[in-house]
This record gives sequence, C-alpha cells and structure tokens, in this order.
Amino acid sequence: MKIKISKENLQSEFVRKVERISGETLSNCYQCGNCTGGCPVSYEMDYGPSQIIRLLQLGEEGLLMNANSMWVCVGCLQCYSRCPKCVSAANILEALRQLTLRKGTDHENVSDLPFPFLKNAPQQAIVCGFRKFVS
Amino acid sequence: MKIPYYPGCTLNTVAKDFDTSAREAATVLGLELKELDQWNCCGASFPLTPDNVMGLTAPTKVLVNARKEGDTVTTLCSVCYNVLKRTNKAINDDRDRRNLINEFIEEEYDGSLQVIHFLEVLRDRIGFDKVKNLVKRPLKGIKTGTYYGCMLLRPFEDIGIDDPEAPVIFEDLLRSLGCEPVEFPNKIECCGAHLAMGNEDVVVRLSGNVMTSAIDSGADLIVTSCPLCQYNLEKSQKRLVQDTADYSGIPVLYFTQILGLALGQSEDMLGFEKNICDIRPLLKEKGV
Amino acid sequence: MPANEMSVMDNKQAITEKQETTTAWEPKITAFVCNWCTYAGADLAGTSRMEYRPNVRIIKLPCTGRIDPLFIIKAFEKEADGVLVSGCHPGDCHYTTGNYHARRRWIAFKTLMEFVGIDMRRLHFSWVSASEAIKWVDLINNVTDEVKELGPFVEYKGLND
Amino acid sequence: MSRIGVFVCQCGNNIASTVDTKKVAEEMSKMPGVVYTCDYKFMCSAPGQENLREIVKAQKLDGVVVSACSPHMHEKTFRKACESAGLNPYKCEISNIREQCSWVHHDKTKKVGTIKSIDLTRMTIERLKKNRPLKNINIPVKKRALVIGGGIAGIQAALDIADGGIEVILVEKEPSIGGNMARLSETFPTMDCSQCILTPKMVEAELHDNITIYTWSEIEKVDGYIGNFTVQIRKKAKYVDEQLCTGCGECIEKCPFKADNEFEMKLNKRKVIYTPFPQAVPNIPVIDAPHCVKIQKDKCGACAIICGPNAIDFKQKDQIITEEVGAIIVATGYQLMPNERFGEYGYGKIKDVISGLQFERLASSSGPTGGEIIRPSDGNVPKSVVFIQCVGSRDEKKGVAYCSKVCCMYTAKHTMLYKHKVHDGQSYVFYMDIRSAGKRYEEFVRRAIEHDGAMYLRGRVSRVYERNGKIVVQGADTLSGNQVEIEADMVVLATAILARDGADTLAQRLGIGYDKHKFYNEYHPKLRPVETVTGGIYLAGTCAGPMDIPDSVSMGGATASKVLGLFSSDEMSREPITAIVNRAICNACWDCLNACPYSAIEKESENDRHGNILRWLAKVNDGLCQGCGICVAACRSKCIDLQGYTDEQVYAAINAF
Ligand SMILES: Cc1cc2nc3c(=O)[nH]c(=O)nc-3n(C[C@H](O)[C@H](O)[C@H](O)COP(=O)(O)OP(=O)(O)OC[C@H]3O[C@@H](n4cnc5c(N)ncnc54)[C@H](O)[C@@H]3O)c2cc1C
Ligand SMILES: Cc1cc2nc3c(=O)[nH]c(=O)nc-3n(C[C@H](O)[C@H](O)[C@H](O)COP(=O)(O)OP(=O)(O)OC[C@H]3O[C@@H](n4cnc5c(N)ncnc54)[C@H](O)[C@@H]3O)c2cc1C
Ligand code: SF4
Ligand code: SF4
Ligand code: SF4
Ligand code: SF4
Ligand code: SF4
Ligand code: SF4
Ligand code: SF4
Ligand code: SF4
Repeated sequence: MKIKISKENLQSEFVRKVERISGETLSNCYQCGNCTGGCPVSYEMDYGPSQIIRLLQLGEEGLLMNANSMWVCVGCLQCYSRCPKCVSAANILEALRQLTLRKGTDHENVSDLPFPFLKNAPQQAIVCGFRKFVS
Repeated sequence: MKIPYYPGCTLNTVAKDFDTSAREAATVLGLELKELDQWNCCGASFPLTPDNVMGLTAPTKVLVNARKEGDTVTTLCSVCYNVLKRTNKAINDDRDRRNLINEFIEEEYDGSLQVIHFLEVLRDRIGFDKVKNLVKRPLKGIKTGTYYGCMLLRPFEDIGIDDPEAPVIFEDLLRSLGCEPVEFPNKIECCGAHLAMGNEDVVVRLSGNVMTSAIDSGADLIVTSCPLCQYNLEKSQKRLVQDTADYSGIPVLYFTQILGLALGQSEDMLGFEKNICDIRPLLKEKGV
Repeated sequence: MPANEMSVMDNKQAITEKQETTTAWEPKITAFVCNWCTYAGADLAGTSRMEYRPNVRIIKLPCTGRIDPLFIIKAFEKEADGVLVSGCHPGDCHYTTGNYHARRRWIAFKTLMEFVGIDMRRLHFSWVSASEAIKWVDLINNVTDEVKELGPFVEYKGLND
Repeated sequence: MSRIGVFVCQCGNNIASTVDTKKVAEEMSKMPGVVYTCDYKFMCSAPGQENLREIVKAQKLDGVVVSACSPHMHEKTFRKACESAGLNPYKCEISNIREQCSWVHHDKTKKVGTIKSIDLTRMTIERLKKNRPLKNINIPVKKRALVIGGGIAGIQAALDIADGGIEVILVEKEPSIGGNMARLSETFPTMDCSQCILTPKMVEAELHDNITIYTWSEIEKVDGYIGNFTVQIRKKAKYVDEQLCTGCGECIEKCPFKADNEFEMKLNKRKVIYTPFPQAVPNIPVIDAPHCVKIQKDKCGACAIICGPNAIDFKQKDQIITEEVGAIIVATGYQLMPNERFGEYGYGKIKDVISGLQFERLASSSGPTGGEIIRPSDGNVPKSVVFIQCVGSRDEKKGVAYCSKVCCMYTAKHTMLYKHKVHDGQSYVFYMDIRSAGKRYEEFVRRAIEHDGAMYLRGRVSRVYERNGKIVVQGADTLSGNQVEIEADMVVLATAILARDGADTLAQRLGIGYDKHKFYNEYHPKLRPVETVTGGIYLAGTCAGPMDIPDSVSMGGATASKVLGLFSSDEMSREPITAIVNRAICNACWDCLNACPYSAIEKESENDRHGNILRWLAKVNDGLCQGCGICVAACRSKCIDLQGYTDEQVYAAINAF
C-alpha cells in the first residue's frame, strides 16, 4: 500500500470537515497509541483508533472511509478517558459515521433486523443503534 | 423524602424489574421516587459530535420538564444518567448551544438542574450507613462482581460520580448490604453496548470477558446498573452456556434487586425467575 | 513654554530650512525601543547595510516596561505623526517581565488612545529581537508608509504651547 | 547655561559618505549651551580620544556629545575618556549617526543623512542637558558562599568553590548529603557504580577545611542582596549530639521500632533512629521524632541506654543559625511523580508495579535485596518485566507536558541491569520516542536492544491490572498497528521528574523565579543558564529542570566559577542605572513594589524620635535594582524615577524632535 501525501490532501475539505464535525484537532494527537491499546474492540477494527487518526493526519480518505472501524466503535470513551492529549477518537469516529449517514447511506438495514431482537432488546439499544447506524 | 425520578423508556418496558425493585427499596428507605409527570425518551446516546445540536433537544426537553418539578432529577439507568447529565452540562457551559436549543424547543432552560444517579442518592442523600442499618437480610458471604460499564463513569469531566479507573461507589453499597465485593479487571470495560444491534459476536466477546473475568476473580454474582449491560450480559450468557462446555454461568442482577433483597423484599417480587442463571440456589447455599 | 524649549523650537526651524518647501510632506515617526532587543536589532540593520525610510527617530530606553503612556502622548503633541513602540519578544525580556508590563499597560492605553481620538494606525507596537534586522526594516517602512497615507497628525500639535 | 561640546565622527567614509559631518557640526554650534563643535575622522582612535580629552579640559566642558557609532560600540570608550579628563562619565552621551543613519540611508547627495543626523544629535544634546552626574555603585562582597541542597550538583559546586579557597556552607535537609544519586545502582552511559564515584566526593566534602555541612537543616529566611546575604538556617533537632556521637551505630542496632524507609523508596523499613544509608555523610544518626516511642510516649529510651558517649539527647531543640554570605547556589534537585497518580496503572496498589528509583534500589548491591532483582510482593525472581516510559511525562491530562529527559536512558540501563542479573528473563519497553541525545547515549540504547535483548514496543500502555497472579499490561504497538498484551511479573514505571514539593516556597524566600512546574528559572536559557534574575543567586542541577548527572555536575562547576568570579575582587562596581524614590512625595501605594521583577523595592518607615511610625514610603535596594524602569512607569504619582533615563531626560529628547 502506498499513500500519496500532498498539501492538498493534508488540508482537504474532507479533513477539515472531520475536524469541524468532531470538534477535535487532529494535530494534537502524537500517535502514542494509548487509545488503540485500551479500546475494547480494536481487535475487530480494520484500523485501530490511533491509526484512523493517523490516516486523517495524512489526509487519506479512501482507506478510512472503507474501514469498518467507525461501525465497530461502541462509544465507550475509554480512548478519550486515557488520551494524554485529550483527543477523543470516539468523537472522530462519530464524525466519520455522521459523514456517511448524512449522505443518506445506512449501515444497517432496518428491515433486516431480527424480530426477536426488536421485541426483547431494551429500547435504548434500538434507539441508540438507529442513531449510530441509520441516517 | 420525595425525589423527582426519570425512568426512561427501557425501565418502563423490558427493564420493569429494575424500576419496581428500586421503587420498593426506596420506600423502605423512606424515599419516594416520584416519576416525572411528563417525560420523553432521552435519545439513548449523547451525541459525540458537538455540531449535532439536534441530538440534544430530546434530553433537554426531559430536563425542562424535570426542572418544573424541582432542582434535582434522579435516574436508574446509566445511559439516561449519562445523556441527561452531559446534556445538562453542555447547556450550562456552552452559551451558543444553549441559545440554539432553547430557540428550537421554545424554552428558556439554563442547565440549572442537578442530575444524579440513584446510587448517588443512596450514597450522598441517605448514606450507606443508614442503608446498612435498615438491612433485614444481610447477604453475608456473597461475593459480588460490581459491573460499572462505561456510561456511569465516563467521561470523568462531565460525570464525575467516582474515580473512572478505580470506582468504589458500587462496592461500598454492596458492602453495606453485607456482600463481599471482589475486584475484577473488566468492571470498567464495555459490554458491547449498541452493537447488540447488528454485531452480536462482538457483544458476546466483550460481555463474555466481563463475566469470565468476574468468575475467575471469585465472584458469585454480577450486579449492573444499566438495562443494556444487563441485556448484553444475559444474552451472551445464554450463548456461552450453550456453546462453551466449561462455562457454568453467573447470575446477573440489577443492583436494586440485590438492594431490595437485603432490605427484606420477597424473592418472588424481585423477578429473579427471569434470569438465565438463577440466584436462588446461591442464596440457599450461602444460607442467607 | 519654558525658555530653553522655545529656543529649541526656533533652532529647529532654522536648521531644517523648511524641508517641506523643497520636498513633499514626510511623516515623522518617534520610536521608543528597548536597549537590549530592538535597539540592537536596528543596529544590526545598520551593520548589514540595509536601507529603510529615514523618517524614524529612535529614543532608547532600558525596557519597554519603562515607557510611560504619557511619552507617547507627548510625542504626538510635538512633532510625531506616528509612534512606534518596540521591545523584546514575550518571554525574552532582558528584565524577565518588563515587556509583559508594557503590554498590559498597552492594552489599557489603547482604549484610552482610541477614546481621545488618535487613529490606532498611527501607533504601532511590535517585537523586534536583536537578530531581526529585516523585521525592523519592514516595520519602519510599513509604519512610515501607513502614516504617510494618513497625512499629518495635527489634532494635538501645540496643545501644550 | 551649560558648556557642551559636540564631536561629529566621520568614521573614515562610513559616516562621511552619506552625512555632511561638517554641516552637522556647524548646525549644532547654533544650539544654546553648545560651546564647541567639530568633526573628526576617527573619534575612537587614540588621537581622537586624546583630542577629546584636551578639548574637555581646555573648553571646561560640562557635557559631551559624540555623534558616531552605536553606543553599544563606544559609549564606554568615550565615557572613560571624559572621566580621565575630569568630567563625570554620565555627562557624556552618544548620538548614533552610523548604524541608525549613514549605514541605512544610502543617499549619496548626503541630504537625508545630514538632516537625520542633525535631528538625532539635537535630541541627544537636549537629553544631555538634563543628565545628572552619577557615580558607579560599589558594593562590598562577603566572600563566603551558601549551597542549598547536597545532591551531586550541590556537592560539586561546594567542592569547586572550596578548592578556590572560599568558605562554603552546605545545607542539606536530609540526614545525609548525596541526594538521589546515592540511590542509583549503576549509571549510564558508562555503567560505573554510583556509590563508587559519589562516596569519595561526599567524604571529600566532609573533610574539606573550607566546607561546613549542615544536614537535617533547611533555609528559614534570606535577606540582602548580591555580595551581602544574611541567611537563617533551621537546624532541626537530631536528638543526637553531633560533638559526642562517634557514629558507632549501637543505638540503631538496639532501637526496637521501625518506620518506612524513605531512602529505600519504602521498599523496606528502617529503625526509628537511623542513618539513611551506610556511607552517610555525616555518619551520625538522627531520631525520627514522630515515630520515636520515647519522644511521643516517654517510653523506651533504649538508644540512650546503650550509647557509650551519652550522645542521645531527647531534649534537643531546633536551632536557628545565622550565616552571612555573598553568593547562594540552589541545588535542591528533584523528586519523582508518585505512582499513586496513575489509576490505569493500579494507583500504586499493585505491589509489583514499581517506580524507576525503586528498581534502582532493587538493582543496587547496597539495596534492600543486596542487588537481587526480586518482586516486592513475594520475593520471586521476575521472569518478565515490562518497563513503561513517559509515565506522567508528556501527558497533558494527568501529568506534565514536558519530557523528563533521563528516563529513556535509565530505562535502557534498567533492561541491561536486569539482563545481567536475570539471564533467562525477558524485558519489554513501551516507549513513544527514544530520546538518547548525548555522547555515547544512542549507542547505549542500541546495546540494550541488540546485545541484551530488550524488546522495544512503540506505544503507550493503556492499562495495567492483575489477573490470576500475573500483571497484565495492555497497550499498543503502533508500529504494527496492533493492540498488544503482555503478562508480566513486574512492571517498572519511568515516572516523571518533578520539582521538589516546597520548591516554590524556597524560591519565594530567595526571590528567584520559577516556571509553572516549579522548576527554577535561569536568567537566560541559553546564555546565562546558571544565573537567576536575582544577582548573586545561581542554579545547579535538576532544580532547574530534568537533567542527568553529567549535566548536573557541569552546572555545579559552572556556578562555582560564577561565584569565584564574583569573589575575585573585594567590591563590585556597577552602573548607577537604578531607580530612585522622591521621598517627599511617595504616598506608599506600592504600585512600584508590585511591579518590580527583582523585588528591589522595600517598604521603609519614617519614625519619630520615640520609634512611632509616622509614614511608610518606598525604598530602592541598589544591590537588587537592575534598572529596568518598570517601577517608574508603574508609579502613578511620579515619585520614582530611573537614573540615567529620567522622565526629564526622555521628555527633553521627545521635545527636541
Ligand atoms: C530512576 C533514575 C535513574 C537515574 N539514572 C541515572 C544514570 O544512570 N545516570 C545519570 O547520569 N543520571 C541518572 N539519573 C538522573 C540523576 O538522578 C540526576 O541527574 C541527579 O541525581 C541530579 O542531582 P541533583 O543534585 O540535581 O539533585 P538531587 O540528587 O535530587 O539532590 C538534591 C539534594 O537537595 C536536597 N534538598 C532538596 N530541597 C532542599 C531544601 N529545601 N533545603 C536543603 N536541601 C534540600 C535533597 O535532599 C537532595 O539531597 C537517574 C534518575 C532516576 C529517577
Ligand atoms: C543547523 C544547526 C542549528 C542549530 N541550532 C541551534 C539552536 O537553535 N539552539 C541551540 O542551542 N543550538 C543550536 N545548534 C547548536 C549550536 O550551533 C552549538 O551548540 C554551538 O554553536 C556550539 O558552540 P561551540 O563554541 O562549542 O562551537 P563552535 O561554534 O563550533 O565554535 C568553535 C570555534 O573554534 C574555532 N576553532 C576551531 N578549531 C580551532 C583551532 N584549532 N584553533 C583556533 N580556533 C579554532 C572555530 O573557528 C570556531 O569559531 C545548532 C547547530 C546546527 C548545526
Ligand atoms: S491516545 Fe490520544 S494522542 Fe494517543 S494516539 Fe490516541 S488520540 Fe492520539
Ligand atoms: S469509544 Fe470507540 S474507539 Fe474509543 S475506546 Fe471505545 S470503542 Fe474504542
Ligand atoms: S567612534 Fe565609531 S563611528 Fe567613530 S571612527 Fe570609531 S567606530 Fe567609527
Ligand atoms: S548516638 Fe551513641 S550509640 Fe548512636 S552512633 Fe552515636 S555514639 Fe553510637
Ligand atoms: S527511644 Fe526512640 S529512637 Fe531510641 S530506641 Fe527507643 S524508639 Fe528507638
Ligand atoms: S526521556 Fe524518554 S521516557 Fe522520559 S519523558 Fe522523555 S521521551 Fe519519555
Ligand atoms: S528599575 Fe526595575 S529593578 Fe529597579 S526598582 Fe525599578 S522595577 Fe525594580
Ligand atoms: S509607586 Fe510611587 S507612590 Fe507608590 S510606593 Fe512606589 S514610589 Fe511611592
């Protein structure tokens, strides 16, 4: 894999949008990896939270928008809680989700959800799930 | 003492046990959990992106209604607690967002409410000592794994109920009921949360880790404070019991159920029969 | 006006031979600079043989913290069309915190100056270190040009006379 | 009317090519008070100066303006020349028509340059008219030095000053000198044993004729200024008479009670009467009063019974000693951030999660385990040790933003010490960057990796917890991009280096500055790194910021050379550019006092004959005043002025434009 780095990519509209929506400053992250180290689901992610931030720092959009990371993040805030630089990977992943959902692309198809889930699951799981996965 | 209480949607439906056991226990403690006259769903997640003001309108409406009934509101569900408390703080701290939301919902809310969790009511308003004195059935010898999950603790700056790395509020309560809390590594790790929708494998792994690490640390029982944690743990428990030969299971209960038990409520009232792993044989075994 | 000040004025007129008659109007800029940073920076512009507008007259002080706002008002009352204050960079003050004092005073002073009707473009505050000869040159050129555009400052002249 | 002479320099062609110097001189002769003008080829040349002197005398000048180069070049030259001609040197002023005029205005018609030179010279003449003769300030110097803190930096400073023939007082707050270095096992990058190189220096300091050591002592109060400090030292009660005690150690042997051993970083206990370590200097025990059963409850007394020379004295009181010194060196060192600060690393609750200094004690052959690396919890040899770097350092949220500078190096050292002692052990190091700038430092770290098999993982550790008797370290390896988990037997935290508790209080007593982390501020970080803004007070070692032993020793030596330089003459002479209070009108508002960065302004009372205070007023301490003039601008009632830059002088210059 080769990433092309250029001034245009570093300051792309996409990168600025992520910063604006998430309220985070990407350059604050010094890539210590603490967030990835503590994230309960990073084992399942294509790129761990710190790698997602790194790709954003490099201005690389394709790799991270195709990665599953944003859909796997459970929003537990362990990353933010221990980040020595007060960066919230959770906010950044939420921003990536928003960018997808705001385009009208759903991650979960509501009609595919199994009936028993809808019947037995706590309302909060459904409401929250909808917010995270459905536009 | 009367205290305005926001149940939230889940406690009104699938987590009814959580709600009723808490109300009963409160009565014993001389407290009335007064359900808000008017309330709506809080949205079940605090929007992590600060530009999402829409996500704050639902919880703000809850706060507005609660404010009409007093200066405090209490919740049982950790998620509601997290959402309401953070929303309240956001409105208090951030003038721009406050104005925007107020304009939208046509209210004048200033964030002056105090959002507290029922655990805080027990700790700070009643006192664990007093709870201890009212215990009728001390749960001696029962080793409890107190599962905090995420929403009760993080982020510390907004929630601040206890130390986010080594919280004790749960343990202190259970100790006052006669239990022996045990330390287990996963007590502050996530259960899988909303991945219940669509990614059950992750949930089973995370919730499974919570339960096995509690079992490995010698716990007889896990207590929770959130219907979603409860659901994820129980759901995973079912899978694990089915699929894993040497997994024996562990009862998972709301803390209010344990509280009710210790305060002398009858076992039948507490809905123990719904659990995958029954606590009643354990009670018998320990002779309490 | 005290006697010897009067004589200074007379003398000045005699000496400069009314430069306005031969050339176009040129602004006069008084610069209050600290001895350690900006004065040395201006010296460096000299040793490096740089060139800049000749309108500035430097008054050396130990530190910008020594600058009394009244100095600036006085300068405007007299010949100055523009005033420049320059010292060490924040954190670099020879006297550790002198330039902070100057800056704090400056903020309060700015409102006052605006209040008394001095166009803030006539008054510049800058940091020039001992090695920033180029910055000094640019500063003088910019300030001179800007003040030149504004025209002579007449409002205060002779207030004290 | 004044009698001023104006000398316009051509500087060869440097000035003359763009300034009509003759014209400048001519115009100046028209100014009132100017009695002599001339222009001259090279004013600073020997004949130029001679000429100046002669004219000063011949014309009976009472003021001289030299229109020439920058005062930074030759102000001193011409002031000296004037002085030798009998004129007060501060009645000579320079007008800078070279750097500020001829060199920056290249107009060959000389028009621009001439006009500006005339203006500049006129302004200087008017200013000069308001100059008052000033006298240099001479301050007598007390040739004795005080060193606060007996770590390696303080010891080095004391020895170097003492070797220069100057008396030194070394004040140390612990029962022995030696500081943190005494705790170290072996030291990077050469791996020599710390005790082996430190102990001889400690003994040398103890035996040196010019050094007086006060241990178990702290600074109570500091008055005065450069050359003339009066210092009060609190010598805390040791309950042992230092004159009588022979250091036999019988009392320690006999004492039946124990307390936490701070020197061993609480890895074990020590007796209530103790010396911190066997090579302590001085080798005299102290009683830890809060834990002594005799002092607290009037029981026991075993130590007093055994002591042959009757040196134990339970009634001993703190003593205040007053010393007069001319210079002070501050060398109070550092402390480590406590492990208890890190919840995610177990809050100091997991016994086998230890700090770097605790590891030093475990590895030290004089330490509590005799140099055997074993777990504090169960005494087993750890087969897998995780070292975590940057704990609390470079952490804006829970720690400090800065880098502690030595931990990269000592962690590499720890992995080597571990490998040398536990051959079949494996060490892991979590790091963010390896900072090994220094002579032979990078090679040292590479040796740990290549030769001693340390496994370096780039990433921070998120959490450390216990699971089934193992310590689980969960972190990331950012190079592979993965979460990683290690089951360790022991974890060593390279915790941040902090300024000492109380560093701010001491700074306030001394009147020196400190940063937000309470490290002391140097005068200038590059060019005056061992001086403070307060004259006569110098900094050595880690009290100024994290550093290693070579740097601490260099700084100690550098402060000594400053002190010896200061003491090289009996008096200090300095420019009289100081503030002066108009006593008649000062209304004691203390605006000046609050503004002065050097604490040079004092409150003075005016008393009647019976000693009743009539009023207060400000007073400038010439020894401390640096002549910045901040107080002058701060005084709203205009009753303090700066000599050499008086309001009158400045207004004269403004008016003359
Ligand atoms: C784990 C670890 C390992 C290290 N290993 C190495 C190594 O291998 N090589 C290396 O070069 N460096 C090493 N260092 C760094 C080294 O310890 C320091 O550079 C050195 O000890 C600093 O000496 P110091 O004199 O400045 O301070 P300190 O050693 O802290 O001495 C200060 C002294 O002042 C005393 N004091 C403090 N306050 C007062 C007061 N108010 N009044 C009177 N006395 C006071 C203290 O009691 C102490 O005796 C290591 C550091 C650590 C933490
Ligand atoms: C690109 C670069 C940027 C830097 N930036 C910084 C910075 O921002 N901040 C910082 O603190 N440091 C910086 N440094 C480091 C800094 O340059 C050095 O620390 C400093 O200049 C060293 O000074 P010195 O006196 O030891 O050596 P030098 O500056 O090398 O002086 C040695 C002198 O000795 C003379 N000499 C040599 N041999 C003999 C001989 N046989 N006989 C007589 N004379 C001799 C040489 O001509 C020279 O004048 C930088 C270095 C580099 C390379
Ligand atoms: S913990 Fe913070 S600084 Fe470290 S990699 Fe993650 S976001 Fe970046
Ligand atoms: S919030 Fe998301 S990214 Fe952060 S630790 Fe939790 S799951 Fe991982
Ligand atoms: S005094 Fe200055 S200007 Fe005059 S010759 Fe000497 S260097 Fe040149
Ligand atoms: S106090 Fe007495 S017993 Fe103790 S070391 Fe001194 S002389 Fe020996
Ligand atoms: S009197 Fe105090 S110091 Fe002496 S032996 Fe007893 S406890 Fe120890
Ligand atoms: S020296 Fe190394 S370990 Fe210590 S704070 Fe700096 S980078 Fe981290
Ligand atoms: S001139 Fe500066 S140092 Fe001197 S007293 Fe005034 S403020 Fe203090
Ligand atoms: S500011 Fe002026 S009036 Fe006030 S104390 Fe100082 S000298 Fe006196």
